Amino acid sequence: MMKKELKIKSNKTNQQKQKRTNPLANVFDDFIDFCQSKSLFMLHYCTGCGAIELPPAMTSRFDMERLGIQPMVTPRQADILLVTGYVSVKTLKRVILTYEQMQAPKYVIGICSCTVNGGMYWQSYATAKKLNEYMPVDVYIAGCMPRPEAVLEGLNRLKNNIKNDRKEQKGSAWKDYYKNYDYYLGNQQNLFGKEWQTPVDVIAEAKLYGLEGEGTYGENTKKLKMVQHPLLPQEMKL
Amino acid sequence: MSLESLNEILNKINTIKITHKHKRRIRVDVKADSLTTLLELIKGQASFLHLSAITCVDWIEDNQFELVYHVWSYEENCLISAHTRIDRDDAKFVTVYDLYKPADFFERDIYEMYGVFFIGSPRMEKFILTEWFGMPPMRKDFDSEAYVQETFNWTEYNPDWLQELSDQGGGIAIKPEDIRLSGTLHNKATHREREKAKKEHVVGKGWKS
Amino acid sequence: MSFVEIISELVLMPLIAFVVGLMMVLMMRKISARLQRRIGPPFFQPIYDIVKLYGKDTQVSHGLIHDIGIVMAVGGYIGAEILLPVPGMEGIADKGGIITLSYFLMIPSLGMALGVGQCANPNGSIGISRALTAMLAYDIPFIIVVFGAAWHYESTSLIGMIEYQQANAWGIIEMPFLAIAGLFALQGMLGKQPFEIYIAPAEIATGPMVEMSGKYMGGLFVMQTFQLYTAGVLYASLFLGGGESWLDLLPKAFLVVAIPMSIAFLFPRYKTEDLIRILWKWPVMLALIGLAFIL
Amino acid sequence: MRPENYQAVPLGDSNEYEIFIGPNHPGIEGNYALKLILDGDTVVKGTTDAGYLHRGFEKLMEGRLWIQNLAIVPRICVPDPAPMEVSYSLAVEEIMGIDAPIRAQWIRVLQLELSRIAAHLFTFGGHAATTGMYTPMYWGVADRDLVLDLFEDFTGGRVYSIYNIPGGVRRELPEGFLEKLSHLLDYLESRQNDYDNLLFTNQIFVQRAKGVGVLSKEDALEYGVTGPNLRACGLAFDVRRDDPYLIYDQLEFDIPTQQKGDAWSRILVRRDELFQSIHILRQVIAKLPSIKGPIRTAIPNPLSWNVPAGEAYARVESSKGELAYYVVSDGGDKPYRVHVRGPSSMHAVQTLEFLAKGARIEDVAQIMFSLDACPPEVDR
Repeated sequence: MMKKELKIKSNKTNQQKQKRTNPLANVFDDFIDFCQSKSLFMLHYCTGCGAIELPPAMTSRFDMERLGIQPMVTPRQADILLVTGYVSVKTLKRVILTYEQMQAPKYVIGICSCTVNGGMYWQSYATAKKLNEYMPVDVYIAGCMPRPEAVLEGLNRLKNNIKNDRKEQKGSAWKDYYKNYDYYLGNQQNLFGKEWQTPVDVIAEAKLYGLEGEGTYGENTKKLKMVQHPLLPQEMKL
Repeated sequence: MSLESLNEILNKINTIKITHKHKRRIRVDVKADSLTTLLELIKGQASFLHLSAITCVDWIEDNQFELVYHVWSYEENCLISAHTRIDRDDAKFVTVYDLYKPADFFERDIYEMYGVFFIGSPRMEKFILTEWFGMPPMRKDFDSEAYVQETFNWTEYNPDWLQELSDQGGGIAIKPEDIRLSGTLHNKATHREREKAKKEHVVGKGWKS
Repeated sequence: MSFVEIISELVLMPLIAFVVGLMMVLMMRKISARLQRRIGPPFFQPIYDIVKLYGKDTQVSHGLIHDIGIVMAVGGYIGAEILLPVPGMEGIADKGGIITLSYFLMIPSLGMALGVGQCANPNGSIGISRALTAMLAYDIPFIIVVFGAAWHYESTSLIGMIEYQQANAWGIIEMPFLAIAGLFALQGMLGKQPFEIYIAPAEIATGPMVEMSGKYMGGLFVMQTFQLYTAGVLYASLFLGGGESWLDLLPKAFLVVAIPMSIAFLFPRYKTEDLIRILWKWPVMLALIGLAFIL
Repeated sequence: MRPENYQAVPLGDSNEYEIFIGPNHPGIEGNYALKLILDGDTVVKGTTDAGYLHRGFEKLMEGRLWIQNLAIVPRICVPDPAPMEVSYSLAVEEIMGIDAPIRAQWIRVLQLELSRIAAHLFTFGGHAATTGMYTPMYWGVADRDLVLDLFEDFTGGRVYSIYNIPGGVRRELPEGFLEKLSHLLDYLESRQNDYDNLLFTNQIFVQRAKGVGVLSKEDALEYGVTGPNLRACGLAFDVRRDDPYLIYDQLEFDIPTQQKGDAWSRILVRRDELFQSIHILRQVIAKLPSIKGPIRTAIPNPLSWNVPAGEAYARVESSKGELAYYVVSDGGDKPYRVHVRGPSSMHAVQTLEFLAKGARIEDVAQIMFSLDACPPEVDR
């Protein structure tokens, strides 16, 4: 696996969400944004050490539920993906699968310094260094490991971002995954090999929800088209 | 069982070297072909039931792998470390799975980390590194840092606050990669490699000097 | 009763049920928080959750049956609400009676079974088979209790039962054994520990809910509010004399729901076969003794 | 190429089907996976899939200075990091032929036992949560946090303290620390009744845990099981007593055992151990003020510190079992080889597979948590 000249990610397509003309609809959208910021279901993928500070943040002492955040079990139900610590290459594949199975709007929080740039495992052959090369990350909580207060602070920041979503486009990093899919796919292919594919057809989803951008297609997606085969259900037998 | 009778049992093996490190640690050096006999003996006659660990050490200079079997006896309260050396180029050894079941885990671990094949071990397959296709990473000639440098781009972390700090003369004045490349803080080469450098004889891609 | 009145009641009754159910969900989460020595969610948390889930931008459907399953799950309870008389509103309760109501209460489980079946997730399949087993287990004591109550009040109409209790004594005084058996069945019906076998996150990753996202999950959250309301009001109507006014009924309903909630967070769950053994043994025995007293 | 979890594997004409538990599943401790083949509710075969937490620790250590390695050793087992530091320091000290001063050894015991209490409080909650009871988890983690506060007080770190150093400990205890510790122990003892009522005498929990994951004494010895899991099978073996390190031979403590070897015995052993640790800490509190002296033996400048050639195998009793570091030095400024023998590498792989076979799916999670497996020790 040789390092390729990575295409520098083009500046994010920061189109403002179109203001609706109906004032009631605006109020409605605001209300939904407000509720989304007040209720967050999180999936904590225990990828590393940082996971040990989540139980204190969730349980009696710091009590995350008073902020409207509660743990969920499967990616389908969750809104936030907490990546708690270094991601080894083997884990990263599962993290990406998990991320793609989540339903938008979805947010990613990278906890611990290791998700920022490899942290103290900078030398390690087994861990991926920067999480935001493989998926858009909303908030990083640095520290080794961040204290529960820091985790709550990071979650609060995410909540603020979501509330001001439409005004400042902060909480919508997930759209970037659709709009710049080629970039993320390229990084994934560099690490996992040319045959890499996931069960979720991201390009089809981007088409369906109207989230295509300039960066959705590119060389890497062409490579993907060559190897992609749809996931067929198992044959039914009686 | 007294120490003497234990010594007696150990001395049944030819060409054995026994070192008593302290009361509860005995180091034993044996030839590779008599290692299983030794383990059978101490398990059968001196109740060394617990295989604590199997360690592999890569002595690249001698072109040998050292296998260390740490065996503990619940009755003697004594740990025997049986050392043996095998050839590094043709890294094969006999399994001790039929004597000690935990050997399955350790042998599999050594197989994928060092590439030592254990004949007769039940699961000689990938376990931890299922998604790794390079050379066994724990071998000394695998350079983890070089691999990282050519696979990941992780160094470009220069946030504004750090820049401000270093402009003011504080924070991290020298970038981490400069420290590592210039070797100002510590010498990167191991002692062994320094010895080698003295002889002007550098093997492998190793550290770019 | 005029046609307009009936229509307005049919709309209002589920609506009230939803609002009261939201309060019950909040109460449940607050009780758990208190037992676990923490603060718990803010007041409007249940409504935030539901609005958030319905406001999701993308969702995955696993097919038509998956959609229909959720509609059945919510619809079954909405059907049950309009058969459940509350102060000032009777809906179509005089047409249905308690037998119809108990049939309606089975529809959600069956709907979930259909919907989850299409997801083709093994965890979901295990979960739903457990849910149906649990339904089988708690329905036996439930049916005996319902039968006993109907025999005692000499009516299968909930309106008649409530009138009888308000004229005479409460059901819980006249039929204590049946009332206790009813509490057991209630715990099973709500699926709370120790009878929470089909959610079981550590075992089968929330079973039926495993593939539910966005609006589907929202549907299940709505279903939960109806479920709590139905359980509370039904039990209050059967054994606690219903209510002459909302001020009378609501405390009773909340009290009834609070009992299983307080128990739930102090116990682990049974295994499936233990659950059946327990539910077919003690509540059934109690219910039969209660039945013997009133026959 | 999709990861393995996504390939549908037809299993022929049998009724068996495959189910994955993990790597992201509430019934799995940490980032670890179990591939189960089920027939109905019963597990026909369980295969573990590790490596999700692999960082190549042993390789990393070979590339860092002796002193730098202190920063990464505790990360091998996250819930119980103190034994890692102590074990590594002991191994290096043995190679160097030095001993930590007596006062440092007492302080190390204090740290080890506090860490054990924290780890066990964590385990109770996890074990109870697999059976659907969440309240012990909320209580246990909150009480563990009080222990972490003390850690922060005297080591500076909440979880990873990096407090030990070959030759001693880094800092003297802060003033008034022993009183604080004494208060904490009083509090923990006062909580005993609550935990007993909630968890240890809870009839439904007892019913769930009894007879699950039964490990006979012979099997336990054969599979290399150590620590509380071994003591739950009836063998009173404890590294602290039978292969004493530090000043454990001067302390008085019992080794709690149980006979049945099931999940219930294992959690009971841990409960008793928690109170034994409190007992040990009380002795430390009584004795420590009378022990004066340095807390550190002088070591050379850590940045150019060559440990003489040699090897050592240092064993420590962690909360999971026998933890050992095998350290080899070639006389350089970096270790030549460090091998970590984590207790969970035995529990979480072969023993778990052995116990999962024939178990019911609802018990698999409980078996894993009752073994108190710590996946990073497997992956390293």
